[in-house]
Amino acid sequence: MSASDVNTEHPLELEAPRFSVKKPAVRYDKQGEVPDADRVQRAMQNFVRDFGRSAAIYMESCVHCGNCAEACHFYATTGDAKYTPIWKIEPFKQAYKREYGPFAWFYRALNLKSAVTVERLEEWQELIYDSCTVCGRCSLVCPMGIDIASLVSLARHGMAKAGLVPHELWAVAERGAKEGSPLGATPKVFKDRLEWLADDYEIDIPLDKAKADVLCTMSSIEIMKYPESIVATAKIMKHVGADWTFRLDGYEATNFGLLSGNADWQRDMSMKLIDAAIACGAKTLVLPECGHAYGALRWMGANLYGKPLPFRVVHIAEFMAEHVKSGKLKLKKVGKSVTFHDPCQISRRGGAIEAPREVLAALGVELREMEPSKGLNWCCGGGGGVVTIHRADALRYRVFQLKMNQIDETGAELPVTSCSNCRQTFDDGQAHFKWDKTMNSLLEMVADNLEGEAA
Amino acid sequence: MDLLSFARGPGMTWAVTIFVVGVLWKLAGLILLRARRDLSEARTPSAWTGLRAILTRSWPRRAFVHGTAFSEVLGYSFHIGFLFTLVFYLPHVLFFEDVFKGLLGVNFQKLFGVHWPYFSGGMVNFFGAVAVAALIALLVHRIVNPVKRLISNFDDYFSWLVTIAPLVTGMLAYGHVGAPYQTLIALHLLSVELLLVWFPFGKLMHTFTVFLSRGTQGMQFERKGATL
Amino acid sequence: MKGETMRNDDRDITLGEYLAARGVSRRAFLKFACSLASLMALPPSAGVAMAEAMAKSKRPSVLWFPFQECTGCTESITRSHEPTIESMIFDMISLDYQETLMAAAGHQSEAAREQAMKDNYGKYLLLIDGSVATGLDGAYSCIGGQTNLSWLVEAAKGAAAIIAIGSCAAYGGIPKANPNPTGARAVSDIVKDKPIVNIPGCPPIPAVLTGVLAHFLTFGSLPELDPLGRPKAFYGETIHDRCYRRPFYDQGRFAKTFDDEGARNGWCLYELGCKGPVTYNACATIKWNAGTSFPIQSGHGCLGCAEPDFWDKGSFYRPLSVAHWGDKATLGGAAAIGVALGAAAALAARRRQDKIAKGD
Amino acid sequence: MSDLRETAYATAILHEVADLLGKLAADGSAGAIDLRAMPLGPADRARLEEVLAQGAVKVSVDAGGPSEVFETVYPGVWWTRHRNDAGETISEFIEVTDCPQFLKSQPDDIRAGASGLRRLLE
Repeated sequence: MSASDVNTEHPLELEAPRFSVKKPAVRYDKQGEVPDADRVQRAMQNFVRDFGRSAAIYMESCVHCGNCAEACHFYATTGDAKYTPIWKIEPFKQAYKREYGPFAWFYRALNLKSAVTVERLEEWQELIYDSCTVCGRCSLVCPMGIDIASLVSLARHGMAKAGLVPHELWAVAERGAKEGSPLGATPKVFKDRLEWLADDYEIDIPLDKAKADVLCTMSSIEIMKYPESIVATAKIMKHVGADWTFRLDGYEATNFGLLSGNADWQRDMSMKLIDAAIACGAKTLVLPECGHAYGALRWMGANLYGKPLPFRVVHIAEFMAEHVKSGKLKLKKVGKSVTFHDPCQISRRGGAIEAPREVLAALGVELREMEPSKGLNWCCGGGGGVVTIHRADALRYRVFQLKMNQIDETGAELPVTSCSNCRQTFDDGQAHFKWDKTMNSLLEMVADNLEGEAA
Repeated sequence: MDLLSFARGPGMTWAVTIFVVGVLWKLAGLILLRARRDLSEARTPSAWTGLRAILTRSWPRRAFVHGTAFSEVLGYSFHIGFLFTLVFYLPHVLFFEDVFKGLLGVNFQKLFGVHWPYFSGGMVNFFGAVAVAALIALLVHRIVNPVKRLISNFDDYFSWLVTIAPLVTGMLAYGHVGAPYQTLIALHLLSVELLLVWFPFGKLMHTFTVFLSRGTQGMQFERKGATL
Repeated sequence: MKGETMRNDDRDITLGEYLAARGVSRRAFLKFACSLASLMALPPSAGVAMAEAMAKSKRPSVLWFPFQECTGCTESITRSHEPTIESMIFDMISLDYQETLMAAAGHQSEAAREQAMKDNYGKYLLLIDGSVATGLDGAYSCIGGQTNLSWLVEAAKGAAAIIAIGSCAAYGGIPKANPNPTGARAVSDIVKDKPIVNIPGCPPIPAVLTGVLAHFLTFGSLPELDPLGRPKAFYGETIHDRCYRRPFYDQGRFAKTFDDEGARNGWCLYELGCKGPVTYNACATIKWNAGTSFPIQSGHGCLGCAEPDFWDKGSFYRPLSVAHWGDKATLGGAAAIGVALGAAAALAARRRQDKIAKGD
Repeated sequence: MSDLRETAYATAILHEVADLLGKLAADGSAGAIDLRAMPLGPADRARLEEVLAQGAVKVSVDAGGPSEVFETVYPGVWWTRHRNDAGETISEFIEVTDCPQFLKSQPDDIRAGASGLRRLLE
């Protein structure tokens, strides 16, 4: 594997329980050799570049009430004021006022907001990346209606262009951009896997069909760590009788361009999927169990493409729910109690809140909701790329305890989710705390309980 | 020209002018920024229903009540106290009616058939006291609470000052305490003018932008069917 | 008038002896003193002590100069409907010069003035009504070929104290109103080195002058003054604070027009432009015409005549709180400028974004 | 103006009179209220006159204009009204005392009277 590493200074550890970088833990990470002044300028300019009316309105509206801290799992578990969501973009608020707002020249002329320094940005790297999963819970508590999470994403644009991204995140993002998959799931690896899985599970997995109604995609984590998900997808597609395919020119739904803040890489990754779907004339593109992939393509895809997409984009849970409704997806009853962990980007910020619950209802489980649940559910703590950042582990484990308590309190036998990134975070947390619960994939649970097939 | 004449005359004219220029400058400067149309396929047929957030975000969701109750109660106390003091005190009403007539060319009373309602001086004083007490408590909270202390800047403290100043000077003038009445009323007017002049440049602009930001989030989230 | 009061020997006897010789009983004087104490907001018991002290004092020489004035102040004091008090005022002092009242005229009167100033140098009280014209070196207002200004400067040198009667003498008054063609000034603008008591009002309440004189006689000093040089006993509180309609203000009951139900009920006149809240004077308690009434009691708001520049403070009928916020055109212009600046800022921001996008 | 409403002043004054009368009864100390120092409206005045109606004693004095002094229905509470020659009120007090100072003969007047009488007899 290491032979294919793009970044030789920080080689990826692909065999570890979590994909990460072998040489982690430099306090402030920097990429490239760039003078500090240039770094700052790049950060500010690229932060501002993608600004628009709504971001500016958000920037202007904060009254510093501090309520957002209460919604943030990083603050809730540590009580450390620096994790107050709006504080995480403080240098960029300053930059906005100075560089972009309606009174920008006024601020510059009187030097009312001092220019941001590279030291300040380095200091904020932890706040913008390590301690924000972009889960968007803070956006809902804000009495001014500021979508703080969207501002963090914009801040990441600036940080990425300035080369101020945590190593691991940078490394996987760079790898994704250069190889087509952040975690080494290159087309060749993917093809090998499909062949191997088709043999092992004696199932037909169509690849590179010229025409198909449905184009399925996968996340790197699934391909590399949870290949059963690929099998599950194939089983379900077959069960509902879909005309479907995988394509080597567009299978990787993971978008570390988005997570790291590199807007160019984000676009490249998304365009591969869009082009592939168009190439095979797909009517529906099915996104895998992956949170940020949903946000990246379902809600940002068309905007990167520049016009409405000529196909539908649905999450696999939505796809399953549709077929439960149409009667094509017939499931066996599972007589267990289940609690559903809402992946932030799919439920809270994605709007696909009821689909997984409809599928669970079809499985006949007893659904015990967490408190709070659905759009207000607590994040697992691994989203937004945080799970890849080694130095953030201690913090992430603290946050994860919140999640464990929440699930334990439901008394449900099985935790279920529909995001492989959440699942990976849970697996890692389970191992760390020697917790007695294992996160399950909704997709795999459905595939295991298809009517008329042996489990 | 004495202090009161300045405060009632050119002082007020300039303050109102700066206020109007500043507020519109900022609002136009925000609204005319680039706004890309969202091309993704909407989940909700009409995102306009998201504008309900302008109203619904006025109180916290149940999940957030516990952590925010203190700020919410004080915030409401201040806002209600301030609003009632501002809008339902007869001397203020007379000013607003004059502005109304000056801008629309018609008497408020003639147009609506009723006089702009107002409270007795004692009631207004009570609301003013509520607002002042809430502001003081909020300031203490801002200084004592680590989160608020960290995220606060000059704007927060200065805006606090220019907000409490008219309340305090107004109540001193009402009670005729501490200085000749003309001085008190002049200070009251000057403090109002300071408030008006500072208004567009600081967080006080949230008076207007709260509708824009809540509405923006409301519509953006609503079209996705996201939790609002 | 009182040729005999100008005899110097009268000044050598006490006021008590002088009054007794004129057939005024001590009981009558006590009544006068109690009434004065009441006016000066002293406790009722002070009247007895005042009567005692005043009876023992000597009558001071007083010179009364009229400058740019309308004689309204003189009218107010001499036509006061309190003949007893009025006569008392003139009994208490030796009025050695008052053009309107004195029998002498022309050179005689000027000689009397010069004589009095010489005889009582350093001790006489100087009363001024009217403002001092300073334009063209004071040539706008002259008496006997001499400017008021020169009279004032000259007479002030030998005065023990100066009493400026009426808003004109106290603040410049109506002659000083915009555009002030004569360069009118207050007495206190010209004289800086003598104690000056201002008794503003257009006209002032006559009893205030009596009160100040009585204080001077009783205590040998001027009464306590506020920062504008007004006796605190009379100008310590606003018309509003002492107004019998004040409770209606607190209750929010207002007359909206001069003939509505509120006006008939005697409710507060704030909405009709009453300047009571910013006017310090004793009208609401002493009242006018021997305590009959005062403007508010008669149904009209206070004009604020006892305050500086009352003539230039806008309409008498504009409510006090209605500050001058501007007008439609000004605000329209301001709005247009605001939008234009905002648009320019937004355009600049868009250009900036385009440049950054191209640069990358 | 006849229908002017009563304010709180009349009641306040009556309470003060009651307090002063209590003190007079207790230790003989006198007190007074200056009615012209109060911003009384016509309705307030009517209320005062109604409660503090004339009692047993009524005195007319002619000294520098007429004055009327009467004891109210509450012994020890005197109402003194001084007028000028034209009959207009120049001051007005409610005095709480056994006898108002003004009614007593003044020492100076007594001396002047004594010498005047003596001169007449000589």
